[in-house]
Amino acid sequence: MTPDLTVRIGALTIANPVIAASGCFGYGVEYASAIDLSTLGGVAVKGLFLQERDGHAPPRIVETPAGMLNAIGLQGIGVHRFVGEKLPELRALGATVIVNICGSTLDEYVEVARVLSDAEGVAALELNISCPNIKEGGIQFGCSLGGTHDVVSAVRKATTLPLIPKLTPNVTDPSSFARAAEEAGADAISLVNTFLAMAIDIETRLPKLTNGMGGLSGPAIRPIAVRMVYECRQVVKIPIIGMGGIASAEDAIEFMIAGANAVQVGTANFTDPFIWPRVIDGITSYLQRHNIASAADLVGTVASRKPSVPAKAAATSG
Amino acid sequence: MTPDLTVRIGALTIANPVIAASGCFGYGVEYASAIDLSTLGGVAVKGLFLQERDGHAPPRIVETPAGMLNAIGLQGIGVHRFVGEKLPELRALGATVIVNICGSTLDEYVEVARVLSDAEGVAALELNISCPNIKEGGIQFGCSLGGTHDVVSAVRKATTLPLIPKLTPNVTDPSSFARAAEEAGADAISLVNTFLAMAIDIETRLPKLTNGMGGLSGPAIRPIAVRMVYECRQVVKIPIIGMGGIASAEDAIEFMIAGANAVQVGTANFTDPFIWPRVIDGITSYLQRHNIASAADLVGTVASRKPSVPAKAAATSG
Amino acid sequence: MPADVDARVVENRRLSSDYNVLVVHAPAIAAAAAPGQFVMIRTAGAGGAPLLRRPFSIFQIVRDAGGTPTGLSIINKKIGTGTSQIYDARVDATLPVLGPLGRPFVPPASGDAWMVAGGVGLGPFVTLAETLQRAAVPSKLFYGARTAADLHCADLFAPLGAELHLATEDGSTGDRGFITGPLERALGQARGDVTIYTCGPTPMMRAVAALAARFNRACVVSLEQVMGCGMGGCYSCVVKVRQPDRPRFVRSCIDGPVFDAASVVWEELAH
Amino acid sequence: MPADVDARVVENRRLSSDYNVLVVHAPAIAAAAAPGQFVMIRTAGAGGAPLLRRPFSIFQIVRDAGGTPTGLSIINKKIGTGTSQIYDARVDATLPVLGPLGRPFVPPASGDAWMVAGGVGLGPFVTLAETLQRAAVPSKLFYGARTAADLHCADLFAPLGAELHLATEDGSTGDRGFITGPLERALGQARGDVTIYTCGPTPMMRAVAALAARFNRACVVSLEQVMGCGMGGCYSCVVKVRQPDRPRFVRSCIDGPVFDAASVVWEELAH
Ligand SMILES: Cc1cc2nc3c(=O)[nH]c(=O)nc-3n(C[C@H](O)[C@H](O)[C@H](O)COP(=O)(O)OP(=O)(O)OC[C@H]3O[C@@H](n4cnc5c(N)ncnc54)[C@H](O)[C@@H]3O)c2cc1C
Ligand SMILES: Cc1cc2nc3c(=O)[nH]c(=O)nc-3n(C[C@H](O)[C@H](O)[C@H](O)COP(=O)(O)OP(=O)(O)OC[C@H]3O[C@@H](n4cnc5c(N)ncnc54)[C@H](O)[C@@H]3O)c2cc1C
Ligand SMILES: Cc1cc2nc3c(=O)[nH]c(=O)nc-3n(C[C@H](O)[C@H](O)[C@H](O)COP(=O)(O)O)c2cc1C
Ligand SMILES: Cc1cc2nc3c(=O)[nH]c(=O)nc-3n(C[C@H](O)[C@H](O)[C@H](O)COP(=O)(O)O)c2cc1C
Ligand code: FES
Ligand code: FES
Repeated sequence: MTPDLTVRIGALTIANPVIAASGCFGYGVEYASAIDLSTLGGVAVKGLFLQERDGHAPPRIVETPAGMLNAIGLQGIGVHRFVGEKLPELRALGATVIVNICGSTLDEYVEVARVLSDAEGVAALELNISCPNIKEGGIQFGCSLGGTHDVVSAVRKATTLPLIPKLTPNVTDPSSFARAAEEAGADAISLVNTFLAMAIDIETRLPKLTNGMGGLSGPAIRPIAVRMVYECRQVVKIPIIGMGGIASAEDAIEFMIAGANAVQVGTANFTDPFIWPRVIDGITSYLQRHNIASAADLVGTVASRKPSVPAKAAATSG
Repeated sequence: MTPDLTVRIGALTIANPVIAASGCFGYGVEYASAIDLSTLGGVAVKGLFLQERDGHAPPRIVETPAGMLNAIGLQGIGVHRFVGEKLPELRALGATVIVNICGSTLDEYVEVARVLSDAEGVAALELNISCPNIKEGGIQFGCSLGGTHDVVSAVRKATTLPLIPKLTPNVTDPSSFARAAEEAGADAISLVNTFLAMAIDIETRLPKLTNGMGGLSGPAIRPIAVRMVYECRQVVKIPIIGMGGIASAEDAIEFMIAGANAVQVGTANFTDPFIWPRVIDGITSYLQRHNIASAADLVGTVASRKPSVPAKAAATSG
Repeated sequence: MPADVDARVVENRRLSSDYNVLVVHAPAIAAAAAPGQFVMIRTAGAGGAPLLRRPFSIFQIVRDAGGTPTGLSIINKKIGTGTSQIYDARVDATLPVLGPLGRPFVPPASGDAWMVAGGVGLGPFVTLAETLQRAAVPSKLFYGARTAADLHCADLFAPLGAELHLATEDGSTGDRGFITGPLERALGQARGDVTIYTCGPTPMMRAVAALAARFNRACVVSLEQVMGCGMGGCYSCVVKVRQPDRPRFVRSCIDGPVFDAASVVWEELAH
Repeated sequence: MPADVDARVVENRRLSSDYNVLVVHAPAIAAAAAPGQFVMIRTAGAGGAPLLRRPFSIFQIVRDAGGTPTGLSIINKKIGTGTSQIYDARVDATLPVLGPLGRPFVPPASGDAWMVAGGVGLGPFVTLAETLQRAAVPSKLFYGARTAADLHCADLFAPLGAELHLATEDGSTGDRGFITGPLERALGQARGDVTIYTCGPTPMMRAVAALAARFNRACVVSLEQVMGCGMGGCYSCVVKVRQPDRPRFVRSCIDGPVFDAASVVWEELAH
């Protein structure tokens, strides 16, 4: 018996739980010569503003133990060129297109969402609420509960597309942001984006990235991301798309057991652009081996070991 | 010329900036047969409550990419037995003893601090404000600015020993906690404690740690910890003791350039218990090579590359 | 006083598809080692993954022609990342080896010493057998495995004066079944003082401890818990043992790995 | 269409204490490669650290007796972790090799082709020289290094019909000084069409580009930026190039590594 891998996200049903993470897969079309994009659960394209953006001066990445920092600065062609130049090709390739949308202001988010809602071939919007240059006095939407609620509500009103706010891990309690997003009408949430981090060249004493700081991704962050997905699963009912250091079917399954309905693979695609069938088929065989009828039946099934002490408090206590 | 490695923390002057991290060095005496404890900048002993504590059922650790999770549960002999059984030996060994103190209540913190202030041979108190089972309705002192201020103030009144609150990284803005600690009378701050995290065995679907969650330490977290030290350096004047994944002199120097006056080495001591002279001597030769007269002259000297965009916002934006 | 030695791999003797004996050059550790002690090895070499070292019993002390200790061997069973790296270790590679660590076995004050090993639990017994021979303590080795092919290195013990009792689950050598079979028979017939030393899978050690208790014999176990540091630094390796007032978690790296079997709270062992 | 091959190391030829040529078995990549393309190699083998692959020019295509491509070589210079792993790679080890990647060199439509290489920048030129020879394009190689001992593999080019011009900073072989010396002289004397192809340290390429501009010759550069993915996924490898309306960051892995030198905004290169 072949297990049912489909995942529902609002009105959308995706073929399997494995999605390419935004910013780690270009606009998708770059990988069409290597991978059949229609075999992925979805393709989350590079974050898009209304206008073209240049991004930061290189160096934009640096490796760290079991991870990497990036400060790309959301270089992008802008939503209009995306719709005109990339979307038709993605449609032709049969990709389930999830567009990661950004804004410097609430109005920009809404406008980007509108443009994409009017286009053909967008399956869902992933709301990147950790973007630079936000109105609100520099405080990101994604780091304030009120800001999160406002931007999700505003975009919700502007689109009927499935709406997936993407949460930052750089907050005390990501699950409260998950709840805020759910209350504001999100169809699902995705997490985690990268961890704010820094690396310094000790010879020059300059930050290794031109931008100073960057976001940490890759296997290093996986256990923190799994914890956050688990915490969010305790408080929201909507689907969760989990990510952070997933590099194998086993890692994806761990996120699903923690509470993710679907997963995204980012950094691992850099190392291994042919990872996709291995993750998808690995989930299938795991489900078969464990006699689990559908991917959905795995979600959030972490067994409990007597948690005698509040986990959060205890864990950081050494 | 031999550079000056001394570091001042309140009224205390330590011989060099390299301290053994709490919970990673037992009570110090365990390492006396391998290392001359008097050569370290200090020895932060395992966290102590007023009473003996059993800690969590094993398994208590699990490895993750470039890191490890621990949920020891602060097993300890209690402050009285520490003073009676361990402190005299540590004094005889010439160790600069920093006691990591814990409490389930504000009163317990104060009481533990009193007992240690009355004892001979304690150089400083490190206030572990990420402990389990806190009064205040389960919210940790360390995750609330008011709680941090209250516990630091209360302990401040109870002791003249140098007081070093140890901050958790599991908050949106560690630098605001640094400021709260400084305002409440801290002589220095130390950070980071471990990152709350989780690992699940996909075959049993049980958390790999009996406690469910645990704290992530080791090289994986280093770039996040460096960022947090850098952020704290921008807002406090008191010394900062930086840690998180330090495994070489180069790593220690990176933290100092980011803003740490001293550093602690935790997980790397597990892998390499003879690491101490390598880190200390490595700092000395770096300072010599760069013609820097004292360790203090290195602190917070990160050069700036045009930060065109607010770093925090930009970094997590991909 | 433990030493950390960048030890050169001198020999890697494959015993089967998952067992090997790895010999490393480490005079400082070899000279200081007592029976039943262990080493912590960075299995990937310095700087590699996994991060943490892995504990291994000191299997044999290697000596030069003049009898001076020059190195040691470990007997390794591949069960995961680190033990696979040990299985694959190349001659002339350098592995950081830290030791000797832990409380050693103490030969019995009087009477005979019986060693009971399961699988890779044979690890600490060559050094014990040597010590017993030197102290003229009569000894037996009870050694069990799944099948004859898994009974590695049993031939090392006859020259050390230990009487061999073998068992295999499939009966291919020695008794059919668990090693507790022959042990129980021998205990039933034993007249004088006997101290039992055991190392192997937890269910085996627990059964051995129960037999010892039933026959009223002293029993010493060598426990194998996951260890973060091996030196008492991390409190990861704890085992609950009965103490005069109440049971407590103690660190098996420095208060063990050798324990009085009667003191161990078996139900609370992690492995 | 790039392939990801678990490529067996066939040969590791050390040229010096920091240079080597590594030959791997990778028929799928070898068959598809065009001159100047590169591969991304997981230098530690699958699963090891560092995490990210490292880019290397395809140095030579290896063919069997019948002429069928079976593998490729890279010329490597040890400068950090990954290149040290390549220097130390063992024969028969398996390295994940992804490729061929990037825009290839295109032979000139008319006139001569002059290659200008500095150090390990020789990487893309053997395949280009072969193509030029097949297309009957007259070619020269200008090749510079610090000292004679660092001028590796220059002997590969004469059989490919390329005229050799060497320079060393210490004058131990060829001209004393930078390779731009002989290049400038040659440009001064050149009559017909010339297209310059250059790869090497950025200051050298920049100087070559400036000379080409001064003498009004086409110049193509192969840039070596840090690359996260090599396939256009990450936007880490960007180079600022002049475009009709304004300069923009473009991905050097898919829009390069080969660029028209005149379009590159040299001041904004990261390396
Ligand atoms: C004092 C002492 C002496 C030892 N002597 C020897 C010896 O001489 N020869 C030998 O081969 N092994 C010995 N061991 C056991 C050996 O240390 C472990 O097999 C090894 O650490 C496993 O590492 P790994 O990376 O291969 O497994 P991992 O990849 O870390 O783990 C693989 C699986 O095995 C489990 N596991 C890990 N360690 C243990 C353990 N100690 N007991 C039960 N399950 C475990 C893990 O939970 C996981 O499920 C000894 C252990 C101790 C504490
Ligand atoms: C298209 C392309 C083709 C290449 N072809 C070859 C080749 O044929 N042979 C060869 O030896 N190398 C080649 N390189 C360069 C090679 O990829 C780098 O030397 C390698 O990635 C360095 O990895 P590392 O782990 O050794 O260094 P790291 O340990 O990552 O870094 C060591 C130091 O070198 C710096 N560094 C890293 N990469 C570069 C770079 N590309 N330019 C300048 N400084 C850098 C780092 O910032 C750091 O300071 C090529 C690069 C590209 C983009
Ligand atoms: C096993 C273990 C036990 C710890 N116990 C304590 C503790 O008792 N008190 C405390 O403040 N920090 C404790 N910590 C945190 C460390 O002191 C340190 O803050 C953290 O591990 C980060 O540094 P590292 O990456 O160098 O280990 C513990 C860490 C580990 C790994
Ligand atoms: C180079 C790079 C660029 C990224 N760009 C974006 C982006 O544009 N939008 C976004 O929401 N996330 C972006 N991310 C974050 C990833 O989508 C993902 O959330 C994060 O990397 C964690 O997953 P991973 O560990 O699998 O990479 C980027 C990550 C990387 C490494
Ligand atoms: S292994 Fe660290 S205390 Fe025993
Ligand atoms: S290396 Fe990733 S886009 Fe070029």
